[in-house]
Amino acid sequence: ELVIPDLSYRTGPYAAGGIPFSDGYQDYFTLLNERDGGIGGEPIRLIECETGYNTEKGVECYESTKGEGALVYQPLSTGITYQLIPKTEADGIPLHTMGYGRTSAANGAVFRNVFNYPANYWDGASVIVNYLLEENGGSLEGKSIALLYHNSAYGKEPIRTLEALSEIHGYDLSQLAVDHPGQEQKSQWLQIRRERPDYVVMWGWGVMNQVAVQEAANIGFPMENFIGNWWAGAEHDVTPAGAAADGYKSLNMNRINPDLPVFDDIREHVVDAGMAAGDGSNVGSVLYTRGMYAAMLAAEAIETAQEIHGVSAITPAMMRDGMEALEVTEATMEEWGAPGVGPAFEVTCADHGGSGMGIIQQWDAEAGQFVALTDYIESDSSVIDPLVEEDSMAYAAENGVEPGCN
Amino acid sequence: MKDTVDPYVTEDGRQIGGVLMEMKNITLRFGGVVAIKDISFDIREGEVRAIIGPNGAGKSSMLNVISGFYNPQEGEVFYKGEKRPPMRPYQVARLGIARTFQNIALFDGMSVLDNIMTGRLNHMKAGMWKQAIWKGAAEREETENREAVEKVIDFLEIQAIRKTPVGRLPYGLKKRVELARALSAEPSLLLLDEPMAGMNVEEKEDMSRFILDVNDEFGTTIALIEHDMGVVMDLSDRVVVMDYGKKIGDGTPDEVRNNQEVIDAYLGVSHD
Amino acid sequence: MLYREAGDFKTSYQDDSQTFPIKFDRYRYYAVLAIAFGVIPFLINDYWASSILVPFLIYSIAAIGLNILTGYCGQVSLGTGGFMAVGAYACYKLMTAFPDVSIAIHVVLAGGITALVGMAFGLPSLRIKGFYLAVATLAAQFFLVWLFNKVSWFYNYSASGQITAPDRFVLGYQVTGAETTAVAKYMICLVFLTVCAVIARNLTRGTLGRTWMSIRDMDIAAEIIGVNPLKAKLTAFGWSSFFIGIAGALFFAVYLGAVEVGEAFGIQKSFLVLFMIIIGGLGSIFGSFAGAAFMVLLPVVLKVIGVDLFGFPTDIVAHFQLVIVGGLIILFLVAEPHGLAQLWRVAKEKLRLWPFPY
Amino acid sequence: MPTEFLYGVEVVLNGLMAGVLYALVALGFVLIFKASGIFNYAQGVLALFAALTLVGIMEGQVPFAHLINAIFGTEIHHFGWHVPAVLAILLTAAVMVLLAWCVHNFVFRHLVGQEPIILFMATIGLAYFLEGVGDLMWGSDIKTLDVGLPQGASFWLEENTAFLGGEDFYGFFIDKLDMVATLVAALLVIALVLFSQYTKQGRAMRAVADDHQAALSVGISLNFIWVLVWSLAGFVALVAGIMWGAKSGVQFSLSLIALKALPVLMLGGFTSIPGAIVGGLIIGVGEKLFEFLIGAPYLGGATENWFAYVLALIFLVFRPQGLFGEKIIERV
Amino acid sequence: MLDATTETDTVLEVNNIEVIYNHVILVLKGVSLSVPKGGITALLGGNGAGKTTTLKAVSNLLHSERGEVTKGNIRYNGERIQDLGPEEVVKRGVIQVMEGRHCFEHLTVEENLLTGAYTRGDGRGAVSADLEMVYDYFPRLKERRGSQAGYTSGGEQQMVAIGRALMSRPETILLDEPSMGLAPQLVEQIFGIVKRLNEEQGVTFLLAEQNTNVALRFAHKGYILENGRVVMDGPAKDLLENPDVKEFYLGVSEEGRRSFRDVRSYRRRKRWLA
Ligand SMILES: Nc1ncnc2c1ncn2[C@@H]1O[C@H](COP(=O)(O)OP(=O)(O)OP(=O)(O)O)[C@@H](O)[C@H]1O
Ligand SMILES: Nc1ncnc2c1ncn2[C@@H]1O[C@H](COP(=O)(O)OP(=O)(O)OP(=O)(O)O)[C@@H](O)[C@H]1O
Ligand SMILES: [Mg+2]
Ligand SMILES: [Mg+2]
Repeated sequence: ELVIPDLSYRTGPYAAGGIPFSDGYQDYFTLLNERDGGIGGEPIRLIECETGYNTEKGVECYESTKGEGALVYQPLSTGITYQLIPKTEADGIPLHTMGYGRTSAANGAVFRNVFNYPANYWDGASVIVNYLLEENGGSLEGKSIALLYHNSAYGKEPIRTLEALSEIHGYDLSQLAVDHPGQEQKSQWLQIRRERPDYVVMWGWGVMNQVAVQEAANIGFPMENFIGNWWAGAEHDVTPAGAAADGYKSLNMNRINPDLPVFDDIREHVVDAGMAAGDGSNVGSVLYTRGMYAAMLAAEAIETAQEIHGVSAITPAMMRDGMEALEVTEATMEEWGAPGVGPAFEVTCADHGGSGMGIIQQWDAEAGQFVALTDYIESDSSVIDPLVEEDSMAYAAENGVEPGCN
Repeated sequence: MKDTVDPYVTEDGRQIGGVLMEMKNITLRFGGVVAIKDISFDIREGEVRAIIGPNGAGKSSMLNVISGFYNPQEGEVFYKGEKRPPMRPYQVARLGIARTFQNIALFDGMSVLDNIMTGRLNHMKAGMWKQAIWKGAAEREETENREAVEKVIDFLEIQAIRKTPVGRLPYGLKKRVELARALSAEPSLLLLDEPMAGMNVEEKEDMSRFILDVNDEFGTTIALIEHDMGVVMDLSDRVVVMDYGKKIGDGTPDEVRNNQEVIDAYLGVSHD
Repeated sequence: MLYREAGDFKTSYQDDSQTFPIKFDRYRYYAVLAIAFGVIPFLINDYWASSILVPFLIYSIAAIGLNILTGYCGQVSLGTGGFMAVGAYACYKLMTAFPDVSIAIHVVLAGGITALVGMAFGLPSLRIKGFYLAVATLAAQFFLVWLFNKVSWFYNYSASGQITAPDRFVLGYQVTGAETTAVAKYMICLVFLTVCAVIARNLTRGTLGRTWMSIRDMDIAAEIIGVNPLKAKLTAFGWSSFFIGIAGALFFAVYLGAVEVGEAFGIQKSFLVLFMIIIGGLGSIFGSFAGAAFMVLLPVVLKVIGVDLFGFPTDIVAHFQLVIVGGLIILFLVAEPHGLAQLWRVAKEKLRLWPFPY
Repeated sequence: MPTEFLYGVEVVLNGLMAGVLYALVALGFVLIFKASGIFNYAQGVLALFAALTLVGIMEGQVPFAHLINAIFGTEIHHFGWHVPAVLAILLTAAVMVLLAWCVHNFVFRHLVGQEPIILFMATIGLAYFLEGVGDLMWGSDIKTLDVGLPQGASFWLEENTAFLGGEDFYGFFIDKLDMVATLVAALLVIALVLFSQYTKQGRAMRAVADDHQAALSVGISLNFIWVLVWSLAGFVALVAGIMWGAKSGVQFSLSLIALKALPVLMLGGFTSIPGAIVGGLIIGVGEKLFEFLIGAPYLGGATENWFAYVLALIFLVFRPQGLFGEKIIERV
Repeated sequence: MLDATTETDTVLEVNNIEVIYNHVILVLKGVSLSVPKGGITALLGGNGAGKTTTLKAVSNLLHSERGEVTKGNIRYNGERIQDLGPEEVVKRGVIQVMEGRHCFEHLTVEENLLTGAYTRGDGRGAVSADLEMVYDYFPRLKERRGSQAGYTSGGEQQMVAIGRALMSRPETILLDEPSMGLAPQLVEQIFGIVKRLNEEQGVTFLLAEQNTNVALRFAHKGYILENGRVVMDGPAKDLLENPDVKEFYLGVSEEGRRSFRDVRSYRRRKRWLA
């Protein structure tokens, strides 16, 4: 039996994002159970635990499920991640924080049990800048970028990277903080209207995203110059603004394609069988796809672990090994029934961070879906790697971790 | 009044001393309302001084001026021969002036005992840290003061309700607890605002007894507002009569009783 | 007569003013202490420590703190979260600045710093009363959270803005950091709670407590009787914040280990602690415990019943949890507005009279 | 004219509009506080609930669909009809009245005469309860609310003021939705003031606020008055829910707007209906201007949350009952 | 006006009621009263005897104080009223003037009076006529009609409370300690008004009072309550003559009124408490 806890949040201020992700995560495992009888013949047991995006509840969920033999945690909240990093290190259970959490955990030599592939926030920021470079013929000299961010640890993540990059590429960076929850952004948008930056980059979450898109439309900011990060680029972020949101762009770590073959399988084996975690209406949406992608990566890691250790009922420690040896290629994704859903990448002990690539997608209001604009764009590792190194070493020093791979 | 400051002994043998408190030309206004208009009077050590007058005359306001709750716009207050600067009420309390209230102002959430113990606040000196540790200084002090309070409790015959929350007490007992609270401060001047309102004769007699005993045994000076003329006439040494903020009479009960202005404004019929 | 008071005579005022004047209560109190110190440490595991006991102990401290301010002194505060944050950040700064000093001292100092901050924010209480004050304390809540978020000095310029508790030891046992055992966490919180509760009890039964209560019940009368309102309110704010600061420090260092201010010490926390004292009973130390226990246990119990027992989908359970918690709060208030402590008191009163109805 | 100044003016204008939106929420608080001394923390959730219900009705959603499906294994979600906005608003108003009745009869009726803090607590309980019920009933995903209110900048204004600042100035920006909100709020306030000052029910409402017992003793039916004010507050919440919901979609965070209304209340006074508006305007302008002049340039921004409270706090120190609040009668 | 000697209809009947507060505190231990129509009935007794509780039981205001009638019944004009809401009781013509005035502090004097007319449905004209009538009885109120009741003096507040009750055009007024804290002249005046209302408009009064002297002078019938029980009742005249009443409630002994100064020399106990 393979125990997979799902720390979801279907209530509270971020429920709209939590529901599709969790649905996708669960439905894929259910699919594996229903269609393939589990992984490597071993059935999967899902334990859902509601966190409400609340750190303390997250800890409670962790404590109550870890005893069941949980293989990997996907806490889906930066706050909970920070709680769990030391705990999972101590308990030897791997933690997968996909595109969130502690960015410098990409350094597997320090964070042995934490994985944040396929990309992290700093990658994300860099991908956006690279995309803009491309748009502007390779130079951002004299351009101005405003960063609109959620005034929290999460929102502040890209600042360092963007600052470092601004020195290289010569753009002007201005920062606009929005306090939680972010219902009122008049000041910020008046300022944007006044300063007329060429681009607005948004690190938002929850209601902040919807309001920002609405306000951008209100002041007539060109949507195609407004780019959100991957937690600010789901359907529910743009639909409240209606047609005005057309053209809004966002980063993504995986590709949206409603026609992936795996969706047909899910509809057939899971949704129609009445086994879906949600009502099935989310299948194919941005966050559903991401949740499913996360599940695919986990399943793949399980398989890898099973191969390495030669047993089907793996332990968390084996799971860790599987994750560290994970290799995702176009062919693997084909196998999942999700060709091209993510970048191809390899995990190593030194690098838990994946390829660091991302795509830019754009909202098509009429069709009601996000459309990929680009292929996977690389991030600027010359800038990011030193940052990761610096931060992770600081952590290692503070917590007496001896960095190294064995 | 100025010339009669010599101490004297009353008929029933109580010692009346010099002027303890003197109010000079007090005027108090609330916006447009003039609650007290240029009133002067004094209170002598050891006497029972009554303030009477129709409702709204400004009696309670006068007590409030004495206890520092209102600061008069004009006039001066002399206490123990010295001019008293404008003070916060708690500073006034430290001068040894305690009082009861017209609309009972007990601390409803506390027991009778605790209520009375609050009266001894200014006698308790143990610092915060000592209290936090409790054992030692704080405990000793608590016990000492508790003894003092128990004396008052015995004196006012409220032993039985010591631990009851005051909220549940009937009106008359509340008044008594209020008196106990004031007494436990061992004040030199005690201000009573209608201590007997809402009591029947029996209870008024009890209350009178307490007031007289306090006055007698501890030599506490008492200023008293009361509407029951019987009580006022029987208990007080001198009476001030107020009407619409003005003073219309001042003197011994007999003098006041026969003052025509007082009869018209307040008594209605002459009481005997 | 299951519960006896008669025949339990006191011969001195000292005896009379002790915490548990009735023998039966006193024994029960010793029994609870014995179990807490002597039995639970041997039974505890990670789950019980992290999900129930440690939060319960820490919240009890916070609830005692808030109860001093709100329950005893009558000043409703919604700034608890902010003050807990002060405790947490003070502790963090102290821990990192003076790594050689014992964390126990840091926690106490953190409480002291919080007390100062609390007193500063308590100043307006001299003029502002009731709900106006409650809302005004939100200024503290929002300002403090903003401050800790904004000024990177507070989180030692860490990139993430999170603060993480380094490993620290007390008497050779690790009490913070990932490797801390459940027992160590539990014990350090228990010790702090016990001390705090005793101090709180001492303060509230003596002069200071009466001063506070008099301000609560009728501030004007209190002032006329000789209570200096500024001093009374500031001491209440100070002591209350002291306990809350300690709770915040433990919450960060021992319980969570890492926090981000907005998430861990947001306004929800302020409400949660307020909940505890009201459900438990305003102006009652016992009530603080009861309320904390109730609010910590209830969600867990509901979750266990809903998800594990009946197997409902977690979101439905979570929604029902809201409905039930809300409903229970209302039900409780309707049944006994003065909290669990009062319920307990009435029960005792009935027991005392039992089997006679009145 | 210097453009910097014009931007300042623009900020003020927008602050005024934002203030009106805050005031809309604050109004609901005031109504209930005035009539029952209840500090209704649930006002924000009430707005959320109203907006959810409105959307649910408009879209023909089946209430409790998720729950029903989970229990009976069915797959029902929609009735398959769409209700026109006006009708849906009326229906929602009716639901709010029903809710008011329930709230009173199941909760506050049993808490008559309790201390304010207990009542406050009960409203927090109510907030949880309603939040849970709202989620169970309509689901916790984000919903789009479109009752046909205009949105976006008023281009007319923008074009006609553009000449003021020459090259650099686009003209004043004002959101049309905000203008509508202002109008609606003004009407609401006038109606409510007239109601409370000049009608028998209004007078009874104020009497109840002063002294429950005495109100009972003269035969005022507390039940009726309280159901009335809760209904009114529910209606105000519905209006607030529509305005805010149109901006950000209908979702949980809508309930947090209560927090924006609190400093407004403090400033305006808990008991004054005009105070809610004036307080709202002051807070709106104050926080926007502070962010514009000091917050963003010097303090790193996001000062709005606390600034409103600090402003209100400073204000209160000088006027403890708020700008228009009833004077606190202190007598012994 | 009622002649104390003639038998008249009983309008309000209280039969053997028990009242418990907070589920534990038993306050009334079987109180029975019968209040004759058109009369003034005085309810006398010391502090905490249960007078207020009795009145509140009748007007059904106990509920909001966490008190309840657990035994016995209360009938008004033969109808059982203890299960009605307080406003229903008011509609039936029974209104209570509460102890301690209970004015609406933030309302003006006039608004206070107008709230009294809340239950009436007979139009503005009638209400303003009654307002004039109240001002007629209490000219002082007319002077202060515009000021907030919270700032009026105790006597004025008492007048407001009574005036407010009158505005509901009651048949029966339950008056709780109207004389408390009032100047002698005003007490006379208020009792004078009570008498006038009783005589001119036939209003029935049930009057809880400490001031036995005045109460019995104006009342037709009296009940004496001690410790939650009726210990004595009868026509007011008889009570006035009763030596115990004289001794304990009027403060007169054989030699005339005792001086309050003399009380220190003796303490007596009531015979029925022995
Ligand atoms: N805080 C205040 N603000 C405004 N007016 C006040 C205030 N306190 C008292 N007054 C007014 O001052 C006048 C005198 O009031 P005060 O309470 O002193 O009367 P009193 O003589 O004690 O009457 P009573 O016998 O009824 O208690 C009254 O008209 C009252 O309305
Ligand atoms: N809300 C309450 N809760 C508990 N006990 C109460 C409550 N109200 C009154 N009592 C108790 O009931 C008893 C009778 O009170 P009540 O007020 O009826 O007396 P009363 O005769 O009106 O006295 P007074 O002349 O002082 O007004 C008192 O002992 C009082 O302590
Ligand atoms: Mg007075
Ligand atoms: Mg009474």
